[in-house]
Amino acid sequence: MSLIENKVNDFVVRFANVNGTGSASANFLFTKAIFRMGIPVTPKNIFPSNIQGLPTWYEVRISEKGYLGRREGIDFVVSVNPQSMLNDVQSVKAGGYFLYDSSKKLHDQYIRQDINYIGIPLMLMCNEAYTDPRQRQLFKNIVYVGALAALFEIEFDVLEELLGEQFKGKEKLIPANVKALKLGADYIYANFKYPLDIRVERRNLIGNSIMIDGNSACGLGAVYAGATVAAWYPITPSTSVVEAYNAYAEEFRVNKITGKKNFAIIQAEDELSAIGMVIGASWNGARSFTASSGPGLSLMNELLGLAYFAEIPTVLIDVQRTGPSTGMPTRTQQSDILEAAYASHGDTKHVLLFPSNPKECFDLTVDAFDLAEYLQTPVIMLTDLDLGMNDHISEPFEWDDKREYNRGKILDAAALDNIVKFGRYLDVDNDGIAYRTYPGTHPTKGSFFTRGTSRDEYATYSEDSGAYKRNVDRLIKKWNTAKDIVPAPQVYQDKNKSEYGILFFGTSQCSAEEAIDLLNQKKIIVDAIRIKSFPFNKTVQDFIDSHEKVFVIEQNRDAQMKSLLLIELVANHQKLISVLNYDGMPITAENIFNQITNQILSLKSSPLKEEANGKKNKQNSITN
Amino acid sequence: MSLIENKVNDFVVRFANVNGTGSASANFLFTKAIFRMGIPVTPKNIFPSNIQGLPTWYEVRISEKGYLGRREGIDFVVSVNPQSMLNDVQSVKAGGYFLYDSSKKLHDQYIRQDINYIGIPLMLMCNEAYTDPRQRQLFKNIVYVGALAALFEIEFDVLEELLGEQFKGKEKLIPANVKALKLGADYIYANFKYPLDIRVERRNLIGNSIMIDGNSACGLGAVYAGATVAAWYPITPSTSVVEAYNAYAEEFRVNKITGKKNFAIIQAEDELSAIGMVIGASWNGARSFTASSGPGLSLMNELLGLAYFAEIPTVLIDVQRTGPSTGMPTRTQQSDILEAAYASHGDTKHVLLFPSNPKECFDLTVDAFDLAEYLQTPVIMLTDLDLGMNDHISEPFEWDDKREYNRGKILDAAALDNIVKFGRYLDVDNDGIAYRTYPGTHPTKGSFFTRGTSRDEYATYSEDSGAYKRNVDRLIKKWNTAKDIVPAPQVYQDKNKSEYGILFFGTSQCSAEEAIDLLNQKKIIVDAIRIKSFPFNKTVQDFIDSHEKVFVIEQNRDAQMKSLLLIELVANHQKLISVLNYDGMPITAENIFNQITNQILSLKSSPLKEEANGKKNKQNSITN
Amino acid sequence: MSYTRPKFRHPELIKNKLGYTVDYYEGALSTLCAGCGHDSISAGIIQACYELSIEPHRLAKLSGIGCSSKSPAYVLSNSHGFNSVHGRMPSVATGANLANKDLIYLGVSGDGDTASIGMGQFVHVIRRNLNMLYIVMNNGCYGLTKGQDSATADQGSKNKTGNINLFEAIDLASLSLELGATFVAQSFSGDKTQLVPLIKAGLKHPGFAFINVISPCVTFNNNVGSTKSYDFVREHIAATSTIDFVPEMTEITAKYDEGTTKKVKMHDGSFISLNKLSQDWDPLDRLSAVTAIHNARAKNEILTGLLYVNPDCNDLHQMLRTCDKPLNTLLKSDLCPGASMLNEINADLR
Amino acid sequence: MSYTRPKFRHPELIKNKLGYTVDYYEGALSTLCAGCGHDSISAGIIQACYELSIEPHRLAKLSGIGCSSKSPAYVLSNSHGFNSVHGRMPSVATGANLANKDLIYLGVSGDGDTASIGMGQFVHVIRRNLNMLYIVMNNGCYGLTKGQDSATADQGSKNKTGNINLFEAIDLASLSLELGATFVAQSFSGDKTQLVPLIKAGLKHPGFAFINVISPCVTFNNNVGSTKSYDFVREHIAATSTIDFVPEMTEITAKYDEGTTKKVKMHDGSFISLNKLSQDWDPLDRLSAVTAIHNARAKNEILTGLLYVNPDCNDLHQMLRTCDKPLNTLLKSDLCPGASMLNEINADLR
Ligand SMILES: Cc1ncc(C[n+]2csc(CCOP(=O)(O)OP(=O)(O)O)c2C)c(N)n1
Ligand SMILES: Cc1ncc(C[n+]2csc(CCOP(=O)(O)OP(=O)(O)O)c2C)c(N)n1
Ligand code: SF4
Ligand code: SF4
Ligand SMILES: [Mg+2]
Ligand SMILES: [Mg+2]
Repeated sequence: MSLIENKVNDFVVRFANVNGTGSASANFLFTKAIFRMGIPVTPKNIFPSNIQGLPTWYEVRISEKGYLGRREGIDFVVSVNPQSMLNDVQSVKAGGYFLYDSSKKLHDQYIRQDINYIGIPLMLMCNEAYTDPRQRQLFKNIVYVGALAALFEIEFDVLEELLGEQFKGKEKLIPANVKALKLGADYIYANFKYPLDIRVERRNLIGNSIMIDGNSACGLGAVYAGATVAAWYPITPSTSVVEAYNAYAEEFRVNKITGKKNFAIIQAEDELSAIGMVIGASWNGARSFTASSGPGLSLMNELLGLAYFAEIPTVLIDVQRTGPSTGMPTRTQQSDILEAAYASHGDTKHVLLFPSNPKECFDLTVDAFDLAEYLQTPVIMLTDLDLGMNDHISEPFEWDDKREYNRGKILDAAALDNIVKFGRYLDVDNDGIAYRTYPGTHPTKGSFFTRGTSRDEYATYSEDSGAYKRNVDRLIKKWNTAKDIVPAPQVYQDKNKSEYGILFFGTSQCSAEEAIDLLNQKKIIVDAIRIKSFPFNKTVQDFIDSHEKVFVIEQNRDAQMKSLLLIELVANHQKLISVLNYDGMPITAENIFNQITNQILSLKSSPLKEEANGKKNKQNSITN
Repeated sequence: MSLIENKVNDFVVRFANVNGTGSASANFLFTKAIFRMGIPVTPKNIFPSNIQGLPTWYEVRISEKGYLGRREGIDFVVSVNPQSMLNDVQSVKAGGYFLYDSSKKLHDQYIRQDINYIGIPLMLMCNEAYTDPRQRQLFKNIVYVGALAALFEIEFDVLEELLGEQFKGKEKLIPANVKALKLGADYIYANFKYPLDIRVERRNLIGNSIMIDGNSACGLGAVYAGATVAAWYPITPSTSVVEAYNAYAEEFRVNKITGKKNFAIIQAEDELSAIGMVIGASWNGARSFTASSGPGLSLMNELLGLAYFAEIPTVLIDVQRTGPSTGMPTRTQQSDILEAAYASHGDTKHVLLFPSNPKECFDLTVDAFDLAEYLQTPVIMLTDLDLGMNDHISEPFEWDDKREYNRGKILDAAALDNIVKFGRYLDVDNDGIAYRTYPGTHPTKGSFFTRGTSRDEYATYSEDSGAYKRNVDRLIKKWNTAKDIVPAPQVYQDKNKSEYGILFFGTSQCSAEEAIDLLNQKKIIVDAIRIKSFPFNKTVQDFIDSHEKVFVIEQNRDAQMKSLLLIELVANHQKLISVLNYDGMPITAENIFNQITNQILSLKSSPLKEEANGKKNKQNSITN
Repeated sequence: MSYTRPKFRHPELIKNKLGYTVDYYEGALSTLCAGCGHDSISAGIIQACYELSIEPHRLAKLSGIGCSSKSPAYVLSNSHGFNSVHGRMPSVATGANLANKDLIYLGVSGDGDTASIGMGQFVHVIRRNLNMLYIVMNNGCYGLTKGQDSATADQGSKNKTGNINLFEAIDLASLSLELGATFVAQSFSGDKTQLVPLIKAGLKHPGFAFINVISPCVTFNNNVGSTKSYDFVREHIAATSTIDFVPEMTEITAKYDEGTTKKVKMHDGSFISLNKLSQDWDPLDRLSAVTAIHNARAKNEILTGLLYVNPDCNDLHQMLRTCDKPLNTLLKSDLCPGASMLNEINADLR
Repeated sequence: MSYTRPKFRHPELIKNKLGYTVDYYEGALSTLCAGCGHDSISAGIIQACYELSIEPHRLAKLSGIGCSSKSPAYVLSNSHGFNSVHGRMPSVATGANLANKDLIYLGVSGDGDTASIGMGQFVHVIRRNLNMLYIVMNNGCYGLTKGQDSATADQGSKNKTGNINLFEAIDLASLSLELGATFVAQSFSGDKTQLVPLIKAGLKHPGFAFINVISPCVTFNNNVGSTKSYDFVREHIAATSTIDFVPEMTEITAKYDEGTTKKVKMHDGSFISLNKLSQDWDPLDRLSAVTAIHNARAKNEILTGLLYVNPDCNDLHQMLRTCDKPLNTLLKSDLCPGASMLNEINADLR
């Protein structure tokens, strides 16, 4: 009775679990097996702000075409959470499948005529097979993976190989797991038609890609970048950044003989303290960073202003979540952009970086340190929960051993000896960036007083209007210097092909790229640009100038990136049309496609009213 | 040898004093006397971030035409500070006057050929006339006021009257003061030609105006608004807001018999705590407020986001100073606009108010409470050091006894009894504003859980995407409701007269109005609008739409108000041209005039390149 | 020993003075982990409010952020609640209390919420002697962010991930004593017998009442090696005395015999009765309480019970001399000086 | 009594071990009010650094915001300084120290900067036993914002505007003891004889050294009725002992006779010598110090001197086991695992 066709390597499975019941590793096993079979796959964790007992979902999209954004429309639900079962049943597409624990009979309310039911007595099977209650609970998860393997034709060898890797050193745990897999598969073989129409087939589409979450990539990047001081305060979804840094540093930075560490991590008492420590360490010549999320960013405002004005390199990784306030702390959003860009009172502007995938998390983390030290200013990396906490397929990490750390303009003792008078805020090179010294460098030269108050070129306290103005004008010169230094955007075409452009950044990448294909299928051609940094390179202005309409895709309510474009570039509401998603779930290609086609339709339907229409669109984007 | 002509009631006097030597009251005596003579006058304090011993200036502008902004070009310097004397001599206009203490001979370096010197042996005179060292010090200041009275023809009766008022209750101090005045005057009579060409003449130009600083007006406004809980943390230049509130409340709100108080003031341990207390008190049904400046605003970011999302009325008076960071804490600026408008992470927007004078400080403070309670959201009043800490001539305060406090949509016990199910976040009236209840209202109805996390219409915790989106969309609806409720801008003309408009707000008012006259004199006609609030009323859009070019005058580097206009209205860089001043000194009419005429010239000189020019202008505004 | 226990076991049978059974004091269903100490404390709060016949709507519940800070939602659904932001409950409670002195204020916090990010506000709310009961559900870790050590974790204590804490613990009870708290108690989530009367006494205390409750986190910090696990705490607990809270106008029964019992009279006529006091320690003397804690710590013991109380203190409203009516009930007529006064003010400014 | 005085009186004549005279240790001209206690403390810092023969550029000066926090600019102009933001010096100092364990860290703060806005960071820098000397210039008020009471103002103390402080003071010395500070001293800006050796000992202490210095604000809090005025402090001061700091390798002279003298040996071989100890108090025992402060407070006395020291403590670097080289000197070769390792990592992620 399936209504779904041609579903080889192209479907979505959703696991409905209970928080804290150990389903995560079973679900990852499922995903990783598909990855190993050379098939593009994306998992997304949808979990509550809670530790145990509440519903949690794990959504896996398998896509032959390599579409790695979220997709609506669930083909297959694995339901092991009675609490959410009613919703879970509803979430299955017509013609899709619903796998449930048939140890108890399914209540009528869960019965839909338009979907297929696959009942497996998970509980009974496990009770029979295992005696330890914890095992009974845990292996239910492995049993359903076994069942899925049978249904989707996941290669058993691959699953076994993965278990072997997982339990390296604890090999005696392997047989029980394999047994559970087999239990599940055998039940399918015995009771159901298999494989299903939706199933997987080995491919070679992964190349040398890796699978990792963005936060781990940031942590690893910080190790490679030579960061030695990390100060942080736990907050979802950023916590695993410093945890990963810690794990990698423990691996690579501990003297095997003495046990001494080439790094220091402090769990601060709060985010004000964390950023203060970063500023202190950076001032003193160590590469230092912190990671946080929205509430932490808000608390850092004052100290970010200090770092801006006192010109201290400061690296902050903000893993965004759904705001405002505590909002939905376990959901994703791109809504700290405006705050990050202009954090703190007074006239301030900060360098931002927008990674889209784990490889970029790694690369831009390394770049963040170079930029912060070269520009002597805060650099805020804006990633998000989706990127940070979900596993993603990514190009492998790369490192050029010839790459040196760019520590910026620093005068050592020898250099100081060659200078008549050191001026900490003298714009010697006419790029807005002055030379700094580390404390302790020279007995009589190069010492100066760092402060958040105005001063002259020689770091002498001053309330003189002229000195103040020269200083803040130099900061703008530095800002302009930054425009040519920050990572350039990715432009998708050598030459424009359309009057329409789309502009996106961060975790909208996958869905935006898929949407471009969907649009193409409807004969709508669009050019595309992906922004990686702020301030904007000239390329961004060129892209806007060379298109009639630019759709700006972002995952927030208030069109924050568009706001930055409006402020910092020459653009306007008529030209920039927002495509927004802000309900906490990652944006989908279909959503982008629909919004863009609707906009284009409405533009086309009243070509003479374009100007007025532009205004109307803008009003929409403001009022939505 | 005077080069200055026609200077009756039109000149600037600058007093150069030492911080902490008691010059303030003498200088104020001088200003107030001119005010009493019916002549428009503005004083500005230019003081260091220090308590004692550093240079401080007091600049008084006297203007028959009622121009009450700062003016460059000092006609007369009273120099009693050796430390700054070299600068002070330089600051006199050619043809101007330099009054100094001639107890010691003036060193050659202070001699200019193009100015007039008035040496008075202040120290010697006081040493002779008084024995107490403190008196010798203090009366020097009164002696120079006496001398100025003779030179400028300030009415002696007025000075004596003012002394009488000042020493009400301590009348025996009066004769010594009068004596000092006379000493100064007599010395002039005996040794110099008097009066000078620059002098005052009684007028009747003040009407029933009052003279007061903006912070006191805010404090008084809070008393009239019925605020009962003030929580604050000291910071220049906001400190005197709560001090004034305290003084007025002690006067009007203390039970004469019991000594008990109808108000509570807490000096909090920091700004996070201060705003937290305001939120707690407002949640519990008291009108409550805090006052702070930039660094405090930065620290309040997280809690402002809570207030926005949890929908708690929150009144914050931000008396802006020169940023970023500690910046120049005793200088003025309008540079917290962007931060205030979008304070906190996530999608947030806050209501802002921009008073221009003490009367508006009073009125808008009262309005702030009505707005905050009606809209259930933070309202941030953005005043600045210039307005807050300087005395200004202002329309008198007004209060309509029929005015009721608008406490917003609140359900009391009776109302709750009539409701089937109370939904704290139900948009009953379709204006985005839901009904709230105070704690303790009803035994079984109306209680709810306030939180910064997402929830449904019945205040039940929810991580449902739909519930989240409905909620934040309602907040935007509320935002749109606010647009019609917030104070409307002042539009200066019934009908447009020009293709040019100028737009300004806050303490740029006086200089902007004067600049309009200067432009008129050059036959440049401009229309004008003064913004009083954010979100912008429709009027602002209309003003922009109906002009070719709009000059946006602001006192910050980054064109922050223009940024808000670009984001929230339909406008663009070609149309909005920034006129900026950000060196910490109040903007002058001449500065505005020059910037505007230069811009107009450059527009006119290349009419064909207007578009390109617009771009260039915009680049300027970005890079300046 | 406590007279609360029987009631607690069959709460639904008996109505309190207001005619409510204990379930009337319940809140939403807890979403905490099964076995979490915090839930036991919530049960203690419910029980105490029931026994004191508090009208739920006359009590306001406030908290910060954390598993512990969620728990106000799980008690007293007829009370207004405010789950604010991390570490800032004290300031929000202070504002609330200033607005309406007539409600009862219950603040719930965690050790992360109080001893780390909230330390400044904690110190200052104590200093202001705000009339509230402040309960820390102290599990030595950050439950909600998955088990990192908190500042109350003991030096050398091991958490679930095997991490050994390097730093000395902040002892919240002795810290609050040092800061002049006027009511300081310590207890254990597993000891409802002791906890319920402490909560009752704390709610009745006319100033700042602090109860530090050791509350094991079963998920992240209940392992061997943790000094905040159920087992460790049970082994190392040392009760100062058994405590009863006797409401106002309750007849004094024979069992409070003098000598082994200390009675602390509260301002409303109720009293706290403490049995089996240790020799060298007087709960009315701050220094003796400080010394007792220090000595217990040296012996690796966790001292529980009512450690210190000053029943005759002035709360913030008394210090500020605010009027008798709650500030939030004052009307324009009480507050606004009116037009003619404004004209006088204008006149003075000319 | 102190051997420092003669040197202090004619500092310009004598060169220290490095060959510098005392003026080499001076900073910019002070802009504080004439007579401000803070300037005397600055003079004490200059003197102590001079006497210890510290190389100025090997010392980093850090502060928050306030009159007190300005004063690092007025000492040691060859040292790097960092005037950060209000209340956050401890975190900035922590970061700085982590980056380079080889410098000496001097933090200067005010009572507002520390006991109000900075309380959280103060508590936690103590807990981490950061190797630094932390001086609070304590005037009981906010000098720079014109004299509001601070949290260290005593209850009932009157400031210049006549305001009577309502709240109990936070006693920073006893608070830091409670929090486990490993070196706690208290002094008076007017007593350079005592202050200079305390600063020297604090600079040499291998962990967190705290000195609370009462430092009258002549402009706003030196009036009759203030308990932080010069007169009041002089009258109520009670010195625990006279103190000398004897640098490493200095020959021990006869005057340190046993019995009335306690010698505390520091890790580098230098020692602190304390004369005339009070009977019931041992500066090596925390509880005894706590009790001594409590008792003095009860007698309305301000106890000065070295109150407590634990010379054998582990500082933050020791607890964290950081490497011997300062972290800021490590090179890419020390830090970067390199390309081939990255390939292995990639392989593990497939
Ligand atoms: C400003 C801010 N920083 C960090 C967090 C993340 N966070 C949520 S709860 C928590 C700690 C909770 O620990 P505790 O107060 O001990 O409560 P528990 O969960 O252990 O009961 C943290 C760090 C946050 N919500 N806000
Ligand atoms: C965030 C912030 N809030 C407030 C201020 C204003 N402020 C400057 S100094 C100061 C208090 C200083 O008091 P204290 O630390 O005791 O130093 P003192 O001037 O008394 O030496 C305050 C509140 C500020 N600079 N930053
Ligand atoms: S994680 Fe720990 S503190 Fe949080 S609910 Fe679970 S057991 Fe309780
Ligand atoms: S105001 Fe007080 S603390 Fe500040 S410099 Fe003057 S005397 Fe010192
Ligand atoms: Mg905890
Ligand atoms: Mg102070």
